[in-house]
Amino acid sequence: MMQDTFEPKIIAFCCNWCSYAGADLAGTGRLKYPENIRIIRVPCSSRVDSALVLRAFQNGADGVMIAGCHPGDCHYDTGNYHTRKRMMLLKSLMEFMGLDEERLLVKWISGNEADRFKDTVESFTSKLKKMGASGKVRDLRCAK
Amino acid sequence: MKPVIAAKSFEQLLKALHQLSSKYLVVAPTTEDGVEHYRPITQMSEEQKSQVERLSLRNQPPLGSVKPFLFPDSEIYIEFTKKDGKLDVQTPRASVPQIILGAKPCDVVSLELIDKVFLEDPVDGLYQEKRDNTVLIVNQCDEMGANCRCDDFGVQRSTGSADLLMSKDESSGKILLKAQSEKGNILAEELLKEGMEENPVFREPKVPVKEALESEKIQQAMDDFFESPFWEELAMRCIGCATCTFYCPTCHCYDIRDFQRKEQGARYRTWDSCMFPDYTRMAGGHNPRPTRKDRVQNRFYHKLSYFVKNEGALGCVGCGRCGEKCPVGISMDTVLNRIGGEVNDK
Amino acid sequence: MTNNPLMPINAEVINIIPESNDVKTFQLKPEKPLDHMPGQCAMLSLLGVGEALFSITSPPGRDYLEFSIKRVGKLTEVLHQMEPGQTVGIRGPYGNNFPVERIKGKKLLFIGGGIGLAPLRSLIQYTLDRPGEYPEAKQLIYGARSTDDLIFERDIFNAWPEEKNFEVNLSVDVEAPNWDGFVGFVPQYLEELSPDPQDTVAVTCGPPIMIKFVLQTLEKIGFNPDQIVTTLEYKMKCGIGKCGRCNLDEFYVCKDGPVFYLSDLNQMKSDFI
Amino acid sequence: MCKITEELQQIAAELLKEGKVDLVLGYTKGEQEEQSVPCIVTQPEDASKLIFDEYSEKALSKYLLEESFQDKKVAIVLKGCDQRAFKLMQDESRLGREDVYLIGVECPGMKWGEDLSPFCLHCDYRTPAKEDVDSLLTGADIPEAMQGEPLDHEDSFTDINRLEKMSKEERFEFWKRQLNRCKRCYTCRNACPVCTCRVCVFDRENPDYIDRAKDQMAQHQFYHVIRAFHVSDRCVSCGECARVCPEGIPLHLLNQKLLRELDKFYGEYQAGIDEVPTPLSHANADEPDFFGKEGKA
Repeated sequence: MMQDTFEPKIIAFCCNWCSYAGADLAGTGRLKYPENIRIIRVPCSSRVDSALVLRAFQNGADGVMIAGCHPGDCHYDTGNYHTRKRMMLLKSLMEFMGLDEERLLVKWISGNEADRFKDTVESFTSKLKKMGASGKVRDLRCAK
Repeated sequence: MKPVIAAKSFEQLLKALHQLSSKYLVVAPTTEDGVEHYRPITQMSEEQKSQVERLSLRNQPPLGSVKPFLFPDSEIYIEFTKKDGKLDVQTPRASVPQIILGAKPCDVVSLELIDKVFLEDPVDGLYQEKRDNTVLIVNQCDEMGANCRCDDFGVQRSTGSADLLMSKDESSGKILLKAQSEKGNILAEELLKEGMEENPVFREPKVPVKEALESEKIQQAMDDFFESPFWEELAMRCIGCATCTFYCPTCHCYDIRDFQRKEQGARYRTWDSCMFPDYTRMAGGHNPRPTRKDRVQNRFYHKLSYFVKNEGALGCVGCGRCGEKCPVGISMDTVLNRIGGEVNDK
Repeated sequence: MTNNPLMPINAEVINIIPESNDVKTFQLKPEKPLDHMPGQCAMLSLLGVGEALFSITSPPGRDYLEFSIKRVGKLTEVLHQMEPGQTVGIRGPYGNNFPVERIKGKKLLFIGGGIGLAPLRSLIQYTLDRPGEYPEAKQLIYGARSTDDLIFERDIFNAWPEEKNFEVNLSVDVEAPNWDGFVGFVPQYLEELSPDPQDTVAVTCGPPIMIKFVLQTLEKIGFNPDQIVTTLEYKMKCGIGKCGRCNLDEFYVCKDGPVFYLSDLNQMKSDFI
Repeated sequence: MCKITEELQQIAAELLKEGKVDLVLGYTKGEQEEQSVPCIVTQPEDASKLIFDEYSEKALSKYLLEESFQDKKVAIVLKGCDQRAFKLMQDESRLGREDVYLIGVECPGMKWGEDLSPFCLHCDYRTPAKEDVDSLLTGADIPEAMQGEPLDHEDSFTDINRLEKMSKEERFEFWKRQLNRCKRCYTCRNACPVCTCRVCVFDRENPDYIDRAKDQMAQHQFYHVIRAFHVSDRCVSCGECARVCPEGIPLHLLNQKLLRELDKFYGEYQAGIDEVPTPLSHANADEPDFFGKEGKA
């Protein structure tokens, strides 16, 4: 695929209390961010486990983004501490298995950080554009 | 007169078969990370190719049997596209002719046992097509491997449906092939064109003959043994994995699944294992074989009793793979020794 | 592709009749006719969703096949959303059938529970269609969880009670307003009614737990195992005795069943329920 | 007969004779050479079947969760790693200590083919602590390689170092080749003494995320990542996953890699020795934040 025409698909799991609000604010503030992103609202970033991340890649995501509250701000006190622990492990396991761990992005974005949300999506999109399509984790059950 | 042909060396045979790989898928036993399987020779590294002779002529089957090439672990039989409410259904291409080099007598007999199930009316066309398209080059073992029990199951000399018999002449290093079927004849002709020569004699291996178990006796002993507390003990030891069934060359159970993403979809059948609880568990939650004892018993009874009643033969060829790979050391012997003992006690 | 017995043919959905909250009857017209006998089953499938075995609930000789299907899983969920004019995959018929010869001239007792009336209906209608061959008295004992769960209302309330020599007894598990029938479980009702076993054959189908107690009750009220016929339902994938999972001893329920005499089931080493 | 086997047979016979237990779960000689297999003894006279040697690898503790072991008084033979697994189940309230009679044994190190298992070379908990078991049998014949200090993690699991030095693409190819052989027989899951979920996510009724379709690489990755992850911090380093894999896939490398990472960032933790909670079942503010280098915007 030509690099300049490649539009990566990004699945973004956004925590209900901060990052989803941040994305919402970006929208109401008419901040323009790449259309590559599909947002899935989760009650807390710690809801996202390794299975969800892998399922997203299997089903065609080129990048997966997990956005939660800043450490210390979690609505449930410790949710995002779990997130960072698990996702660090998942990233190192992915790297150890030769998978592209840089396609998994974890970011803390609060409810008033519309700009940060926009910047994150923009830089992640352009990084994935440079990397090209992901092919290492793909569900090929009905691929021709 | 059955033609016998000879290759100067195993290397020459392998080269000749390589030449035919545009027409046939040629598979042979080799190792990968120390694990023995049949693999297409075109996909082998030089190191892997060097393993083929040893494993082909060895008196012991590789870990993986030839079954996956006739009854694949996964096989799509309907592909479809659903677009704008229109359904377009395709069936996948027909299978390609294939040569299996270095098949063992136990695996050949295991295919004959699967034939009894799949080729009985209604004939399983998916299997039949591959069976008709497969040329088996078989070498007879002249001794038994460490975990083999083929003598008990009477398969040591059984090479009935082998297309070509293979043996090595130790003095000259020649590899001799004797065709014994139409498919075998055709392949022998083709190999002659690839530089192999005609040979007047085929060296018959000296296969020791031992009296085999009588299937009806085993079946009767099994049936008498059904209520024994032995099964509960065995089930307590079994950890419920599917190793025994997935490496068994005679297991033929399968599952049928559908998958669809967006417009693309497929229906396929895949191996399944009677050791898994969800094998018999129904959508409503009812399970006619709810305990591990039921499942362990069913596996052994299927092989040693039901198969005899339905197909007239024991459903085991004594290849020893299940016992070799069982993480808790349960083998066919574990049961056979017990029912044998039980029968004698009476 | 060579002959693949797993390959379905198309069948058009010509009518869908809602039976209860979670049961609908589908009238299907296969592109090639499937000749079946009462008690036999067929595989219905939707590509991309799945395939499952259902008993044929219409008697032979109609120009359509009927399947009464309860919404319990992935496939049935999608089937329930279908509309007439759409297509499903079908293959079959599979299995043996009710012993229509052996029960000739006998009094017939049908005992059904919930969706278990579906296969019985095929046989009931078959015998009603042939009064000359099945002239003796017939009785149906049918129960469901609640009045809402009774299926084939047009048959059990209207058509069948009108038939000569056919007694219909209905029950529900829980009390309901305007219900003057029996309240309780089918085996209890059976015991209360205690039909005369003389020259009678009992045919039963229902959820496993009901079958278990119905069989006990039947024997208690004097039926011999060779007077009792039941149908079994196991998980099935191929329908032709090859995929392995539905065996009961050496018999495959899809091929050698689903209809068994209790006298035969009693011979089995494995528990059948 | 070695000392431990002798004492084990005595204890087992006594326990059964006195009716203190209904059965003794231990090892006996297998049908193959150099093989010991799990064994259940219910009669005192059968206690002589029991043995303990360097092939008694199978972790027995998980059997206790099986239905057929419920409502029975069980005596069980535990090596160090098995006792860790037992303790973990106990700490996680999966079973009660009082229902079981624990026979701890000093482990001489288990054989992997000709060699000693790398787990055993690294192990510093060969023998269960005296206070954790009801009887402790010592006096095993310890091979020379295991007599000194146990090897460092780096030195026993050298394959991890080797893989880490490879390029990402080489690593991907390595695991692709290995995992391609996986048949998903679930032997690794069923043999693992800390894989104890009541209903496994892979045993659900027809899940659409896992089956045995062609081109299953993604599903193999899915299964093995989740398996390694689910037991990562609870791994007792017994080595069963790698031993039982019929395809010889070095599954333990995934677990040990995760353990190494956990130890590096959150301090050393040994499941079944140290107190619960296990590292992944709690989290707090003081732990390193890998994803917030730029701080709040």
